[in-house]
Amino acid sequence: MNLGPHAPFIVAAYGIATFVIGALIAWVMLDHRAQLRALDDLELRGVTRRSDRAPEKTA
Amino acid sequence: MTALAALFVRDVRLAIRVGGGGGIGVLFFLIVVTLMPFAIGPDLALLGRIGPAILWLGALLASLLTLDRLLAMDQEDGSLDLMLTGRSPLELAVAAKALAHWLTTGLPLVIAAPLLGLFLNLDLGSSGAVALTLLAGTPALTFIGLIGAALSVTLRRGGLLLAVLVMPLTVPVLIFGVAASNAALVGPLPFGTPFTILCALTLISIVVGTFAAATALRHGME
Amino acid sequence: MTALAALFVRDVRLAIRVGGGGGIGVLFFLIVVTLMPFAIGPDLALLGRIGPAILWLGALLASLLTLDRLLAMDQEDGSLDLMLTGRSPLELAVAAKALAHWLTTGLPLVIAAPLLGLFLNLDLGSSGAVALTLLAGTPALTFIGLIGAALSVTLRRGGLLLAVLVMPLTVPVLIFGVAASNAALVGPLPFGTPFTILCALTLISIVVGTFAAATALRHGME
Amino acid sequence: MPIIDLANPTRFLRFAERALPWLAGLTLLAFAAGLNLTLGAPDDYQQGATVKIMFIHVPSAWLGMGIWALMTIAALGTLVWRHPLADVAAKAAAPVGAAFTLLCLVTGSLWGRPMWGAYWVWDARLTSVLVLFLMYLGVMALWRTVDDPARAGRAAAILTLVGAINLPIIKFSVDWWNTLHQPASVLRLAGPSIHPSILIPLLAMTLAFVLLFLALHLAAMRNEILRRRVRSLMMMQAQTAPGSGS
Amino acid sequence: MRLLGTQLVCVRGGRQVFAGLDFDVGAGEALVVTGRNGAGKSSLLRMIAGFVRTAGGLLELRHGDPELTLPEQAHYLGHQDALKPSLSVAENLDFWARYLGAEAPGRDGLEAVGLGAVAALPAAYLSAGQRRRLSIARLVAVQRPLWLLDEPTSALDRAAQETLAGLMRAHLAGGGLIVAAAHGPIGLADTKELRLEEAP
Amino acid sequence: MRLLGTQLVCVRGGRQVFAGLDFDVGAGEALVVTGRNGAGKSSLLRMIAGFVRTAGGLLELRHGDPELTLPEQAHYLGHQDALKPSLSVAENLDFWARYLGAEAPGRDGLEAVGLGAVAALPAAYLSAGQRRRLSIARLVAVQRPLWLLDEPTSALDRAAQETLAGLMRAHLAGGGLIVAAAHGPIGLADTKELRLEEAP
Ligand code: HEM
Ligand SMILES: Nc1ncnc2c1ncn2[C@@H]1O[C@H](COP(=O)(O)OP(=O)(O)OP(=O)(O)O)[C@@H](O)[C@H]1O
Ligand SMILES: Nc1ncnc2c1ncn2[C@@H]1O[C@H](COP(=O)(O)OP(=O)(O)OP(=O)(O)O)[C@@H](O)[C@H]1O
Ligand SMILES: [Mg+2]
Ligand SMILES: [Mg+2]
Repeated sequence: MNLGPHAPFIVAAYGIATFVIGALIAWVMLDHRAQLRALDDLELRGVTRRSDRAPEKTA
Repeated sequence: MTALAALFVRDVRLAIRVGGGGGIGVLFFLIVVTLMPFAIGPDLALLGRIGPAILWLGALLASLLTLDRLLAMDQEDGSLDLMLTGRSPLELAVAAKALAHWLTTGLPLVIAAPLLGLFLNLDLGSSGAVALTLLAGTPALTFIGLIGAALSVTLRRGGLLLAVLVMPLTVPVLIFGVAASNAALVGPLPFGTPFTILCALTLISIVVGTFAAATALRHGME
Repeated sequence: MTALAALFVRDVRLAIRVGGGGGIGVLFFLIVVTLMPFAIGPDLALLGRIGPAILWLGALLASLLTLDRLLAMDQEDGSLDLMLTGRSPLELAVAAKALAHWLTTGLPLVIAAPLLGLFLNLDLGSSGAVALTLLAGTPALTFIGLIGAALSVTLRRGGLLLAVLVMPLTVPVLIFGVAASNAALVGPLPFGTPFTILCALTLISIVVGTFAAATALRHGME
Repeated sequence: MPIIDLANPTRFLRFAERALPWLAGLTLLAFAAGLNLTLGAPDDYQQGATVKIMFIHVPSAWLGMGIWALMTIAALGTLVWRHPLADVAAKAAAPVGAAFTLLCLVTGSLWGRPMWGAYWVWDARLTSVLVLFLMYLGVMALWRTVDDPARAGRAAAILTLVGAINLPIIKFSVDWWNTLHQPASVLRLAGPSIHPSILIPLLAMTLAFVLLFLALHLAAMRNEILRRRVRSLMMMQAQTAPGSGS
Repeated sequence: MRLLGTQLVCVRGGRQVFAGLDFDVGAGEALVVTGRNGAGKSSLLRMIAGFVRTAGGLLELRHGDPELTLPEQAHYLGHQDALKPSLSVAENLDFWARYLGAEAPGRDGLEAVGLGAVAALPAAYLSAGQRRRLSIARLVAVQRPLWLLDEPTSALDRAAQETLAGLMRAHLAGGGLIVAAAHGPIGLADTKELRLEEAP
Repeated sequence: MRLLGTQLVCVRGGRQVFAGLDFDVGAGEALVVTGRNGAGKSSLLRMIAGFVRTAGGLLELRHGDPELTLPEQAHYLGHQDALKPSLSVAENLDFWARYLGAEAPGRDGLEAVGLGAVAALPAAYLSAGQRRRLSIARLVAVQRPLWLLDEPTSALDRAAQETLAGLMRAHLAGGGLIVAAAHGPIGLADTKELRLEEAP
């Protein structure tokens, strides 16, 4: 495919877009993993999840 | 109404005793004006052209950076608590404080503008026009900054962060303030159009700023 | 030495938590630069020419207006009292605080300067030169401001008024900072001359500022 | 109190877990279709192949503005209706919005170099988008520096509402400024003159971008809910730990 | 007049401070709130004053002025004195009296707390106890039915503590209400006590 | 070790607060300064700590560390807590410990005053008594022979007052000196008293 004289700009635009979108996806996934790990940590230390302690939230 | 008058008088008094009044603002602008020829070179025509812009930028920065103490100090010493037990609407109380702030930092600048215009090689008419735009526009800066001040109270954060949060909001004021000044100085546009918009912006800012600040304070008390 | 290091770390931490961190400093100057074309109009050549002056003015305002809180806050909450019972010389303690302040308000500007240069249509070499002048000159602003901060602490009433008197001392720094930047950008003067003077001014300011501030604090305690 | 009452969010979490894989799949399909159409699009007679940049530039621009509008609605949800998920939605949307606005800026710059001969011009549209980007950063900084989400949420909501005034300004400042300085190069392609051969790939890419945003936003909201759960558990632990009294 | 709290819940900084709290103060009655440090005494007072939002439960002032909210009928005396160091003692009191609704603030308040002699000094010159006395003068300068006092005796010397007790007795005799947080006696004879227990 | 004051004169804000004051505290002794509000108790403590200049008379610490000045050997606990709201409890204590000369600050201080559980909270979240406890933790974190305590029991609950008394006893037993300003008992058995009388 011929992108003409300005090919570097087009390629850079698509490249950067890919990178930014990739970074967003990576951020979301890594963050998810970190939060799950923190929750597991707390559970190991005996702090129970709110949803497992039903009576409290009726107030 | 006497309650609000008392608040206004107290704040003006505090500003004069503690801050030395508008002195710091005026001095800052003197320095800016002295400095500009060094930055640009002794091109008087150019100096006159960008003079209003520089004055406006300086006014903007000075307002925003001093404003975050306006409410924060009242919070730190417990005055804000007591103000909430007062019988005047919080909106009006907050507006009275903003007015006092403008009187002690914005107004001195307006008064000094004709003098500074002299340094910038402006004739008297043009100087008056620039002063007029500042008179019409600086209240908007104060009231926009008020939003930042209220947020900084509720967040217990101050400094540059709050300036950063509200600065984008001041862009339109700056544009029309400078546009009106330039219209008066060099034309070719009529002075009236941007000046009317500037006044409208100020009115909007006063209303929006007052309500947003009061809302922020109400939601942020502890 | 650990005592001073602890003080330095505490102040940096406070600045980051309260002011939103060094990133906020960069953001602040980014906004200042963004506002400029709104004020002056998008004339790239003109922007490039007065860009350094605007950056310098912004740095001056941000330094001076945030500095007076530097010591005042420590006094209001009693920290300054306790600092006097510490075993490090007050001069060094005060210098550590100033350094922390510069690191959180001055340095971000230096780091952002090349990026801001891009917006102002400067080439990389000139941007680097401007950043260099800021690196050399902003410490002087901080340390001169330190004198004002110390005075405003010791003289509760009208303290800021005296801080205003300190401001004219910053004029030479500004003049040579802007001159060096312009020399690098447009010539015709050599860059070295004003830059050397700027460095000398900074060294003098650091020494004089530190001692003056410590003396003011010692004499003003109550 | 959003942090205390996470009853609804629990249900939301379950929904998110179920919906995310579908949404991701759909997004992938849409991108495949959109990119395929893009490859087939003809070059513009004036701009040549650089017109291909438009297929990411314009959807990013629209999303950048649209996400702030979404945050504005969420802000109303926080302040007026006190919906527990409103500030979660607002907080999760901000980084995504900032990223798309950045993409708009960068691709615009890359397009501007061959078209205008400069990466950056102080044109109204460019500057106002930069201001939007700065406001995104401001809101993110606000969220990041305040540790109590309820407090930060209300403050960010007020800022978002006030900042929404900026959206119409972004739109209309073009007109104010055009009269002063800017050559009309931006507007040359705009309007109904767009040929369907370019319009259809553009719409396809826009659909793909919107789906991508929905997926990212849902995932980020899920993360935020989990983060708050971690925080409130840590708080509870500090409170019930032995020796908290004297 | 009657101040009623039912099943109050207080959450601060995301942490629950107390829950299910009930109390009831009638005209001429004083309620003393006690409990260990961090039990939530100040939080309760700030909640009544309207600074801290209730996270549950109900708070009402019966038979009060229907035109005014609860905070607008209360005096709050907290740890912070709301004094401006650069204003004089008289100016400070004057401002608060006017702002809180006094018609013509006089100097009686200052004399009552023994600060008549220092009226012209800047508030920055006051000692800790003098600052506290100045705050107390506010209670006298403006009439309000409900007094919320957070450790009111702290920093006061014996004489000032007795003055305060006298003021409180007069306020109660006039049908006023007092809610006070304290770690020791506050100088009143018969008071109700509300003990905040360990958080759950 | 011995702290001696001879014919001290104190002038603040141009007004003479006290004059001709003599006192003398030996190792293991506690001096309680009393007097009405504004008598000059805090001024005396601040004078010993080096914040207020003597307008006459002599102040010396005999047999102390000759390399250090008097303020550098003293702990000052005033009305202000010197806490930064945005730093955590542990960070606040850590900083002061390091700055005042501790080699390796531990968390013992926090445990000693019952703040172990809130170590990670920002200091802004503390109640008045908890703030005070945190200030007291400083006294333990760094060893200094002379303690200057300005109304140390204010805002503390019973338990914390006893903790503080215990700390003071231990300090005295180790040969330390205490000068405290107070309006009531501070929980120590035999103390010297210095009564500041009405200013002339
Ligand atoms: C950093 C530089 C740029 C920025 C920030 C920017 C920003 C924007 C924004 C915000 C929109 C959406 C406007 C709307 O929906 O009303 C837009 C649309 C558009 N931009 Fe840009 N732009 C930039 C550079 C460019 C360049 C260099 C070109 C081409 C020469 C270009 C061509 C277009 C076109 C064709 C549209 C679609 C307009 C329409 O059909 O509504 N942009 N841009
Ligand atoms: N910073 C100051 N500047 C000027 N004068 C002051 C200052 N601080 C206190 N004074 C004055 O010095 C006198 C003594 O004050 P000091 O604080 O020592 O009293 P105190 O005995 O501690 O009283 P209290 O029991 O109220 O704490 C008072 O008359 C006060 O007005
Ligand atoms: N501004 C605040 N933000 C978050 N939490 C707070 C805040 N103020 C107090 N708290 C927390 O709320 C709880 C109760 O505090 P409160 O000040 O009501 O206690 P108190 O009973 O008055 O204690 P004291 O006897 O020490 O005055 C404490 O655990 C404290 O950490
Ligand atoms: Mg309390
Ligand atoms: Mg005292």
